[in-house]
Amino acid sequence: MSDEPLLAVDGIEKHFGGITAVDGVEFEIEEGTIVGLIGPNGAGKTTTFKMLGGFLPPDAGEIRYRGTDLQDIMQPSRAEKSYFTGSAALVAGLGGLALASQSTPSTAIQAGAAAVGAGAGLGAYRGQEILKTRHFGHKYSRPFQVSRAGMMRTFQITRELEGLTVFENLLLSPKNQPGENVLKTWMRFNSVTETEAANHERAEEVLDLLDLEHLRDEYAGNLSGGQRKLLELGRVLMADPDLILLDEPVAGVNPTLSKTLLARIRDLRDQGYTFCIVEHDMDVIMNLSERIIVMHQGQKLMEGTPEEVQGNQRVIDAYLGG
Amino acid sequence: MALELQLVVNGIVFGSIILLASIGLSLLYGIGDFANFAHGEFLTLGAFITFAGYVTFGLPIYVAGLMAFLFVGALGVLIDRILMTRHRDSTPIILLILTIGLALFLRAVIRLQWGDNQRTLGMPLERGTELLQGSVGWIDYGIRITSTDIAIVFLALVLATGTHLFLTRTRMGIAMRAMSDNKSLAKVAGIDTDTVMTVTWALSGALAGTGGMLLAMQTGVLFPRMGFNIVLVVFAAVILGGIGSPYGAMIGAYIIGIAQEVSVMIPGISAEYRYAFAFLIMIAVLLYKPQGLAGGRW
Amino acid sequence: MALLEARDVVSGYGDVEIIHGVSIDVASDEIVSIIGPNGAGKSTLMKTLFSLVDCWDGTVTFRGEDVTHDQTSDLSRNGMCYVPQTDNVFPTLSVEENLRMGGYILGDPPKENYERIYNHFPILEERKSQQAGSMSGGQQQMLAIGRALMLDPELLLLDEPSAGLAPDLVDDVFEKIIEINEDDTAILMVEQNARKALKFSDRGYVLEMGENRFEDTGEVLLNDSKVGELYLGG
Amino acid sequence: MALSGPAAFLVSMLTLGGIYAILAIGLNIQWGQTGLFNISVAAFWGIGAYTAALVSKVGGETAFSWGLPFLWVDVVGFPIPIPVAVILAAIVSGVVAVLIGIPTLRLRTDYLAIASLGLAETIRLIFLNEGWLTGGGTGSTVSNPLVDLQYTNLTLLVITLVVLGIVYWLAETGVQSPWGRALEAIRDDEEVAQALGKNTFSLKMQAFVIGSMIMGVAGALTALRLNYITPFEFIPEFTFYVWIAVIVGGSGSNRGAIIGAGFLMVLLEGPRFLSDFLPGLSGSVAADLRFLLIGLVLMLVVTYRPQGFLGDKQLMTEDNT
Repeated sequence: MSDEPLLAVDGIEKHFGGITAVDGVEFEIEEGTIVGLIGPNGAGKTTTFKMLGGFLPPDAGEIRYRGTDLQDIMQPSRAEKSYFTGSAALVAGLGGLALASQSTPSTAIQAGAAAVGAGAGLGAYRGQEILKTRHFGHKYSRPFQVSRAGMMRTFQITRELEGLTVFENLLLSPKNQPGENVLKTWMRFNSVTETEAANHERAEEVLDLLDLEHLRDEYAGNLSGGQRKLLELGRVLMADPDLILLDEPVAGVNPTLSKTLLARIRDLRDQGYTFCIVEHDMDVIMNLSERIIVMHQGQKLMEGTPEEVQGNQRVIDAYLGG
Repeated sequence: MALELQLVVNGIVFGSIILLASIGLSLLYGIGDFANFAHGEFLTLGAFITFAGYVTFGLPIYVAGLMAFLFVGALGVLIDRILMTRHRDSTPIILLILTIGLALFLRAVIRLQWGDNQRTLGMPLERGTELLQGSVGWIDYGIRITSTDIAIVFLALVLATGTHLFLTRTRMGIAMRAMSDNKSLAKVAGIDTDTVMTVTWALSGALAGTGGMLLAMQTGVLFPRMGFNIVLVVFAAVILGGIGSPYGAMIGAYIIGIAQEVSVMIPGISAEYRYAFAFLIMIAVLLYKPQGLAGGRW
Repeated sequence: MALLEARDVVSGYGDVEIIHGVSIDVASDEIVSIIGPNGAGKSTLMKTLFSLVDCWDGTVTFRGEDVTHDQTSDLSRNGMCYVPQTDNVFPTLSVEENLRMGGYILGDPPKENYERIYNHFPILEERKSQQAGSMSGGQQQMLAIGRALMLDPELLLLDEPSAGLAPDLVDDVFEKIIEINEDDTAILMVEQNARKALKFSDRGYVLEMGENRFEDTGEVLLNDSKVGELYLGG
Repeated sequence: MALSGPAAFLVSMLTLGGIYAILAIGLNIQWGQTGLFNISVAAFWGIGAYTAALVSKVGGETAFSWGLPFLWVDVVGFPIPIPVAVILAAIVSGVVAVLIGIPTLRLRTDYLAIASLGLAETIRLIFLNEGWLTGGGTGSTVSNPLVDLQYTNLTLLVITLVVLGIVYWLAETGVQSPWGRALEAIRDDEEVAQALGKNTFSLKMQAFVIGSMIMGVAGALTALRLNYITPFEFIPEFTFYVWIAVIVGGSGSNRGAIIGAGFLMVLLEGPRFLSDFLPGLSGSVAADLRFLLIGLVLMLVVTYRPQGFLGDKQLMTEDNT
């Protein structure tokens, strides 16, 4: 386990119709580093990002987080599987019952039909997985499990939850909130109030850290572009992930704020967080990253330190065309 | 064998009735990007206007049908001008609620005008002509078709062809398809999207009005809920064909029409559940092939 | 006097200001390129010029008239046409129908308009009844340009005409652009492919972070090492 | 012995208003809180009512001839086991909601609307055609222990208000909790909620099931109110009564849902009073005017004040399909 990097990307590909968006990219991200992902428009950065977050299944290759394939991370839990199986069996059983009750109202036949129906339901559930794989082209699309496993992403165009206040946005992200089980809330479990109090405290800290206290109760929909970027980072910090995927963290943020933001990211790196950043502002990416991966036309063009990348003729050509 | 064939023929007749409604609904769905829940009421209105023309004023049935075509088409324009123009940028949810409100409103107006009781069109009864009678070995087969059935299928196909020609030959028709393809590019190209929308409402309404006339001709009875009763089947046809694709809707209408009639053959399912059967097909399509048969193509 | 004059244009989306006062001139016989690194605001500038994005401040004049807040359809009618970067053809319409929609404002466009475009792009005539969505990327790009040419504009705005095209097709597209320019249509284009664009342009503007950075003839910019540095940071 | 005159009318209206308020709170959890466009309210309402009617039957008359125990025995002049019937109505509605939710909750908003309308119609057909279970078109009697009481209507009103109080408390507590926050996140942007590690399908299912159970409870109360239920009490059109209450009150607000239910009662009863003043107006015309008003109000509200009295403007104006 120890020699496995935090994130390993191995020959992933993605095709949309006839267009190849990502074509056999591979790289690794070590724990506690900041890695930049750059490339001219249409290089496939965003598509790669989506695949890392579990939002888009790769057509080929695999992504391993702490040695486990993302597709396995996203597998439904045993409880969920039995819940679906049970429901499918119940529907089929009821169907059998209804059918039988119309022809011969003999109890034995009804019970038999219900049993057959239940069996058919179980079978249908097994079949459903095969159908899913075949029709949707992927096994499981449940990216929330990737996030729970400790890898979180932000969005390029900020997607705040506009109907929630800044504070609520922050409170939303911590993992394992007992209050998200409505039964525990109704029964007034102590853990609900305790966790909520702890989260409140942490949210206040994050507000302080990002200089957003004055906007605490503002609806996120009313924030400026830069403030949204900050809030999005704050939301990720609240969840305390190990690997943070940042999509253009400083686009639209004013220079002073963006300096603080970058300083925060460096501090966090020193505390052991790992970052993978897509960013157009070259000054930012060159100053921040330890390693840079350059993509061009769906492929990895090169990988190296900022100095190596800046001096590389192929990279310059990729950017300037020709 | 005779029964199965007869059911298929009935399915084709029923498919022809929902064909026009499906095309209209699909056009509006594709071009305006919302589901028109008032479409059923357009059908009902078409039927009742046919009734007014044929029974109340004693006009020939086809003149009454033309009235339904024109009147419901004009109603479409009115709705667009009064209600929908201010909602061009509204979310699909607002449009959805709007059309639901519109549906309740229109149905109430129909009830106030024509009452809640069943009305009959009172077209002369006719005995169906036996077609294709004969036997193969020990199987007899034979189908009954009335001249009304033939008129329905013929009229539906004529109007569907007319719509096809409109969509492929005229500047307005092509603009409608262009807008369904890509609204912002249509604006960039200088297409007057506002007018295109109004024309779409008019066409959608006119087709639904005629569909209502066909429905009245086939069943002979009219009641305020008649359109609502089949609007789900129309939705099923549209979704099966692929939303926004009028050609898909044409295929969808016939498949749903036939499937629904043939579903009577399934043991244990009574004929009352025909509409529910269409609904089941729709759910299956939404889950496993949400882009429909046409797959987003025209 | 220039055909198009943009002075201190400020614009953006929502409350995010992206263009912080950019000025640009295009004379009536020129090909002008706007280049610059990702996120410089090139496409936003283009959309602002064509009134697809609100202009917050500054003025845009076209043929001496103030058109800063004109409707896009009025701009098209008066001789300024725009080709978006992506999704720039109607995929389920045939090639000919696409062109017909390009001339929608004219009512039914006369035959010469089609012929002029078929002269520039013979491939479009060969495929005039094919569905646009089933053509290759290069052909779609030509169709998109052809659609905009239906109105015989004086100024054509092109947003990244080479985007997503294979390298050998890029040259084809640029050669067509020169051909169109020789037919008395001024061209203003945004390009990611900076070297190629500058090679084919009379003049170029370099944008960075929503502001003018350099402005010169194509050749001078092509050989300026500062331009390269801009792309990859200092 | 019972109340009469205006007092009886008032009690009856308050009871009906209370039932609509319960329905509106149930819908508000689904739509206002989670963004699920459910137009099968009438279906779950009916399921609740029929469940209550079925379990109320005496031994030999029960649906399956299983001889279910007397659930509503009238011990010492007080109907003790009514809660059992109410809870059973909720459970059956909940189970049906799970089964229906599995295929439909993944659909996009407008598809969900169409699918749920189809569902409501299908369930109405089942009520109408499965005579062995529901009595078909002629309907089903409810053996209501309340009818033997001295103040039948008043007792029912008290029961309704108590249930409304409980439902309101549950909904408000839920909404204020982290659970409600997660639901709101799904309503605003499901993909973001996924990125933040929320199991959105499971949460949507919870909201759908809890909302449907509340509607089932309202159904049980309706069975008590009517004593005799037919499929025509639960036609899909009545779903829009509840929608009016939620939209006018303001999507996303439980207090709004209750206010909206009050407004709905005015809309529903207004035309009836009109017929008192205009002698020419027949009862059926008044009923038609009711639908006319409902349609008109729906259109006017979403045009001029999409957030209703107390609602959340973002919900109606942001595109989150």
